[in-house]
Amino acid sequence: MNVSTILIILLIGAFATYFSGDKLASKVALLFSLAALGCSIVLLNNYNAGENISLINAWIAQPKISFALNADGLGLAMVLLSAALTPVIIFSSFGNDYKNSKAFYGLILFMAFAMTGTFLASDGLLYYIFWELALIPIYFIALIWGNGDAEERRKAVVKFFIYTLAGSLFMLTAFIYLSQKANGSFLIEDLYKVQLSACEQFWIFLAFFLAYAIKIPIIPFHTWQANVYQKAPTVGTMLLSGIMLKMGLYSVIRWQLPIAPLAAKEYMYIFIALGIAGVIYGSIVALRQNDLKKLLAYSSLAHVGLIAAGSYTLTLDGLRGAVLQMIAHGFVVVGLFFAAEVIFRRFETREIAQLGGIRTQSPKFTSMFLILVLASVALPGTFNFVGEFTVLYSLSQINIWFAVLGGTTIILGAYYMLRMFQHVMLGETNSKVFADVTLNEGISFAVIIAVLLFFGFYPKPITDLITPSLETILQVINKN
Amino acid sequence: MDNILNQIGIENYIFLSVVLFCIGIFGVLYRRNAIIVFMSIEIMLNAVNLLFVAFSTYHQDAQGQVFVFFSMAVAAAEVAVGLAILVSIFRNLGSISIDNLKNLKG
Amino acid sequence: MNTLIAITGLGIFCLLFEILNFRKGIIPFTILGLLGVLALNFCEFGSTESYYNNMITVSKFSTSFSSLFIILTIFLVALSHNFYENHPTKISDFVAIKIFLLAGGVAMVSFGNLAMFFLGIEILSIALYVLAASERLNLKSNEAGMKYFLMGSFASGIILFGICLIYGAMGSFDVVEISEYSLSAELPIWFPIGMVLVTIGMLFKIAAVPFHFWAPDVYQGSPALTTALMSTLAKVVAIATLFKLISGLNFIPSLENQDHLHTFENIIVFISIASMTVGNIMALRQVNVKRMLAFSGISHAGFMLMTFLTVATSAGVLLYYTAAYALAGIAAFSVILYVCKNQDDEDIANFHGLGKTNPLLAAILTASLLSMAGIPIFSGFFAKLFLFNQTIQTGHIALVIVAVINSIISVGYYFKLILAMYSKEPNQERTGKPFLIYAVAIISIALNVALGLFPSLVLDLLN
Amino acid sequence: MEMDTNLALLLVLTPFLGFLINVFFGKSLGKTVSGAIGTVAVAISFIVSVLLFNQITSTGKAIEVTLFDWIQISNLKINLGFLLDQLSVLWLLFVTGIGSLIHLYSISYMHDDENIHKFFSYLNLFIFFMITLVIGSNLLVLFIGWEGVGLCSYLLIGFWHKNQDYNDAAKKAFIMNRIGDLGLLIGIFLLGYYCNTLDYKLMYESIHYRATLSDESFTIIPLAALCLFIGACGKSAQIPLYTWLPDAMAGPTPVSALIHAATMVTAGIFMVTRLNFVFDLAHDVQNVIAIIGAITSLVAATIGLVQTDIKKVLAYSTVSQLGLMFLALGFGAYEVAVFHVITHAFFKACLFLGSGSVIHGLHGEQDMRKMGGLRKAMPITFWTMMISSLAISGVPFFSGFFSKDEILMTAFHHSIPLYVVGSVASIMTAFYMFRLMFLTFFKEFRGTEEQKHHLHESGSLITIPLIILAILATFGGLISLPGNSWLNEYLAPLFTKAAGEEHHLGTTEYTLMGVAVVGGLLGILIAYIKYFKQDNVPESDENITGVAKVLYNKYYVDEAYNAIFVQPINALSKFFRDYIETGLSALVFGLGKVTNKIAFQGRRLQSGSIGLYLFVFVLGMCAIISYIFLAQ
Repeated sequence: MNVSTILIILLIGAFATYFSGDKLASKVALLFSLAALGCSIVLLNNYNAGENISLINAWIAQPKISFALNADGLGLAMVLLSAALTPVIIFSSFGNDYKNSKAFYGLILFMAFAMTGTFLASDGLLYYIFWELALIPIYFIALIWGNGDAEERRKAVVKFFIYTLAGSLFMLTAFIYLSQKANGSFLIEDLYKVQLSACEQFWIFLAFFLAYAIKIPIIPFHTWQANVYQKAPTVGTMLLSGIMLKMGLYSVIRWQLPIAPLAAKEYMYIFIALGIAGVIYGSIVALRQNDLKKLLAYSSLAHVGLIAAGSYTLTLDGLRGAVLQMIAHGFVVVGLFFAAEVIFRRFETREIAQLGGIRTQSPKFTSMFLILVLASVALPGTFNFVGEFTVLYSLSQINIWFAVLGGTTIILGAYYMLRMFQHVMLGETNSKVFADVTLNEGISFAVIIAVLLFFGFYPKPITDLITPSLETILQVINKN
Repeated sequence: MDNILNQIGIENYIFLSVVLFCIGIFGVLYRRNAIIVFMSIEIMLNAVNLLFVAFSTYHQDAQGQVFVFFSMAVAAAEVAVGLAILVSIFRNLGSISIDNLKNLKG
Repeated sequence: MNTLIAITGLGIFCLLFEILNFRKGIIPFTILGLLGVLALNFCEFGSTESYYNNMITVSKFSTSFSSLFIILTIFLVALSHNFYENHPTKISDFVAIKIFLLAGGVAMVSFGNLAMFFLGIEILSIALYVLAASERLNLKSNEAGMKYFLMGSFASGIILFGICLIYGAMGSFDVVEISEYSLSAELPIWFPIGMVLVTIGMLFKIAAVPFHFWAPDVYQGSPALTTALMSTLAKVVAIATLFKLISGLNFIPSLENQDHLHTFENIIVFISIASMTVGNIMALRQVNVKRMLAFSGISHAGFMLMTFLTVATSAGVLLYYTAAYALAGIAAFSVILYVCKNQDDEDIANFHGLGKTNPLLAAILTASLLSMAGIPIFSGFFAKLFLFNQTIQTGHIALVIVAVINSIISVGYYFKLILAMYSKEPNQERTGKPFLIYAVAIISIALNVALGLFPSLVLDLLN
Repeated sequence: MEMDTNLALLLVLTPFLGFLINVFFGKSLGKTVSGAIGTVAVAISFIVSVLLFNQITSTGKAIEVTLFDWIQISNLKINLGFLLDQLSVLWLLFVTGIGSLIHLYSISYMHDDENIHKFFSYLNLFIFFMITLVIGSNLLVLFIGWEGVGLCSYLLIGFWHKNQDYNDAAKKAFIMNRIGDLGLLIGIFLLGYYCNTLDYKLMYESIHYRATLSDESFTIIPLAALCLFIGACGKSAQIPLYTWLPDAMAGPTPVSALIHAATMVTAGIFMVTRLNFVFDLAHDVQNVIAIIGAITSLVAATIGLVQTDIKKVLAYSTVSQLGLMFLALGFGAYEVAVFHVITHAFFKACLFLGSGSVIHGLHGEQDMRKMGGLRKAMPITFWTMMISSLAISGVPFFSGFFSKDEILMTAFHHSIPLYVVGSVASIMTAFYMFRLMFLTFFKEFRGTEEQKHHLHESGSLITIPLIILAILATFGGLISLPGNSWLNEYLAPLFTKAAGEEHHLGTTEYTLMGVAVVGGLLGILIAYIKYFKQDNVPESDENITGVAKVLYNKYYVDEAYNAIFVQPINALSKFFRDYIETGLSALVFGLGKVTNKIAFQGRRLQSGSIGLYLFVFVLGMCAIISYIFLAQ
């Protein structure tokens, strides 16, 4: 049994869901996503037991493209993230009924398939294919099941698609160029081995950066984000912010840095600065957002900025912190968007101005929402603190001012999050009735919160999982 | 028999046919009456035919002259189709000026 | 050779069927016949022999491309059943013409002598003139036919002149002999000029900038089926022929001897860049789908031209690219045929809400557009990939980057159609599920995806 | 060791357990029960602390407990562990002790609130975090507690969440604390960078090792100290981060007593004391601390002079007392600061609870102008508060006298100006405390008739804690009598330099004491004259004028902060949202628009005229051919 099993399950699941009809679709999708989760956990055990769970088959002879899936700790961690979030996301959507839901859930599973593939692929081209494949489902999910004015949505989504595609096509060019250097092979090992001149590395690095900066997004390439998050159905937003962003960040660590280490070292400061600029900029913009989802979008812009900065430090702490924070952020952001959805289900609006006074109506929901808010402002004891602390620490080792500026996130973050919380939840009882959270909703929240708190106090398992592979990557980076 | 090209150099033939060819091209460019455009195209083809013959004599090789027959036949076929189209246009439009064919554009 | 004969025979049979008043059978019979021919052609694969002292030479190149042509023709014939439902008297003629057109195409890729090459072109072109103008009473169709005819025959004139100059330079029409002479050190200037003239003529046929102006008008004006044929079969034939011409006559080496290779390459680079850019940008603002696809075809011509920078090695890539492109095109056009059956034009508005009324067709059209846009896993992506790979090997990175930017632009208009299908409300109810159209659409897109999953199948044919 | 671990866990987890129980079952358990549970939970930890205290005092060596690795960072390993030594146990004693008293008090005080179970769960959570903060064995565990108590104060200030002003106050408190926390975090980074550890003991060793080397990287230490101090400012409400504390009075009075007077606000002092070995190496920073402390105490006192809200007065007095403590810290007299922390905890808690009792008696009236003559109505409250006021004013032989006196003495030995400032502050303290007493308890009642009608002494659950605290406030000073101080010896192992050797009692000391006493009495006298003899009552807000107005409006600091920080950031945010964001996306869309424009123009070229087409055709042909010829 090797990692391809997960992919197969998800792919079959996607089709099974589509053919199971609108009635069953959601259940079937949930079933398969859980199966994938179980499978990935089993694989994790096998991996820890030292079994070889990766797979490599020749696919195309000339140029040498192989169907190579390699699961090291890092890859597995990300796979687990997406495998764990997918069921939560699907389950969280049980509250709303989507028209033509068979296609909807099918697409979700297909997207999960593509994203998992991206995390596993260890052949440049295979990776690129998965990378692009992930884009198509979310495009349709946002386009067809999205909300808000149709014309606006169309514009936003098309912009998103073309923009991201533009970025990744340059990455493709870079890959082709690299494969020339690696005499025709796209295998990651061969690409790691390639010796490039500083100039070449610079351009390759830039091409990759374009793709990732748009996907992550790092400012000033983030303009697609807020609109798409707002327009997409919440499930789509969760997929985007919870997992898809992480594709970009993961790729930075897996592909960009090791392939162009010289450039990475040369221009480290610039890219760290960009990331931190994102932190501050995102936080400040978030202060004055009236739409709940938009606010969360900008907060996520801030967080990923910090993660990116962490990974560009090229230190073990930086990378480790980045990965931890990726996972933590994945969970917390899904939780927050779900909270927004829960409110939307009851009040039919996300305008912060029209909300408020929910606490008196549903203390349960308030507490859960509050915990998520606190997690996202990285209160110690939550998983996010572990990640954020590690990243900030690594930044402080590069230059204390990075830590200071990046650290403003704990002030500004608290500012906009609490401000949002106050105006959404607190205050005089709202005139509209807020039905208490249903069991399903409660479960989704509970799972997310449990994860956040558990790893907040005991992140060791994940750290132990990812550290070795990060160390190997660092060796590649520092080889010359 | 002695080669006619000994009196008049091959170059002259080439120039002649090139000139003819260009006349044909200019005809196509400047005339608006479809029939005349056809004829200009015919001039072009015939210029080429002339050159074929010249070359075939020059190379002492019959292939060129054979080719001329091909091209003539093809030209005939072409013109036949062309005229057919022209007729139907005339039926629909009542004119054969190619200036009227500007409905498809943009 | 047998292929060619068989095809011609098939055409004649079609005509006979009309006389024998056996219309019903024509389409099935032709399809079966073509399948037979396909089989025959496969048998010839690998054998390299020449007939009628080198009038026709069968090679891997010719057979593989002819198979592609035959497959495309099968699809087109299948589509024509539904297309000519309303005026059955035409079926036999038009099917027959298509078959002859195919014959012309096969002749073009397997010529061993410039005469054959010229005949092939003319057979193809004349057939196309007829098809373009085939809707007698429709002025658009007439205009399309006329435009195509005038410019086409003009181009033929150029080609003929080119051939003539080549003959003058080499004193022979035989490809083998010419290719031998062309390697000799001293060449009269006429040879390159002749070659260039022929090339220009062919560039016209594949609608490369600046010889592309006819394409949008003709595509738009001619009947949809003919447009399908032009944008798939005709284009593929033309590009393949040009490739064979340039590689077959050792044009590149001869230029190298005279060290004018860079001149030629610059021209190719320029034309291919111009074609992509003009094609894509012009396509952005089109509302008529056929016209849009015409421009996209122009841009694809630009992509295909990139193979001419590495003539020696890129035959396989060209085959793959053309196959991917043509299959996607067939799929797309079969949907267009279905949607615009009884519409007076092919405006994008006709596609509104197709995703709701006919999800399958919508999905197929989407897939084919994605393939043209070069999104994985469709073969269009791999086609572009291999193309870029080839081109980067020769160090034309700038060209590749331009190509990349163009693919980004192209997404713009491909997605306009997808948006129309999925995010607009249906403005008409679409009844009936014509079997053949569905079949063609499904099979062609399936082949397209299959090519994507197993590119080696086609790619290695010619390596 | 096993035993210790269990004890420590018991100590930490009982409040947490109480929290969980109250969160999940509180509502069903009913008000009294949930209150009882909360109280018992804390009481248990108090008992445990007493046990631990005995153990420490007997063995004299610290108890270390390590649970498990928490965060791994390459060069420093951070585990979740506890360090129970003299300092932390001392803190535990009064945190849990006062904590349990206040829990007891709250049962009756909050009885009418329907969310009382929430209240107790929050209080328990606070105690849990406070304990974590105190007994953490490394800076990061301290940080957990540090932020945790901040969270609890946020929750409790905004306990009456329907009132957005209270929520604003809560938010303000949290964010201001966060500013400090960033400083603390940076300090942690710097120390981690310097010592490669965050564990107190290891840090101590490595710093002393590195200090001997005295390499240039030593300059990090002062920087780190400064950052840590910023953290302390946030938590302990020092200038410039003090403005949240007065607003924090929005919370229920027991909260003000427990969190915003007795325990949480002393976390800063705890942290500085804990890291004394860092601060000892950074003398400039110590001076800064001293100066900030002095100024804070003075400023706060001046503001306190004119406040009319009874809790606000106490709040500012708290700030000013904290200032005095930092004054002591600045001089490296940690044990003195600790001493004052403890005594202050006693009498300030008592005062707050007393004021709470008053407010309770007046059904939520907090304005002293509407009080008066409560002496007869609520005698216990009066006497306890009187004792505490005497204590805080430094009247001899009450606890406050000793502690404050020691601070001033230390100040005198180090810098006269700061000594003066401190003394002035304490004189003012005496004044406004007795102003409070006179306005509240003497003369006749100034409130409404029906309030007067309901005047009554609070129930025993309220008065008992008051009495206990009053007793403590009286005799608390005994733990560190000048000359032979039990406290100093107890704490001695923590500090590098031997504690308290400066002031063996001499003439100067006695004169200083005298001065302090006179000062205190002077303050009381002025208050007596102004508010008893001439019985003026502060005017209503609108006709306050001149200096008084400035003081009454707290020097307009809040307004200033608002104008300098909050408004600009919001403006910036608006600017970013409205211009930068739209601009950027316009840029991206612009690319598309431009291409579309080109396309639109391009369509003109496709004019449909065959002539043009052929012309371009020929043109292209000629171009190519001529290019070839040129290339020849």
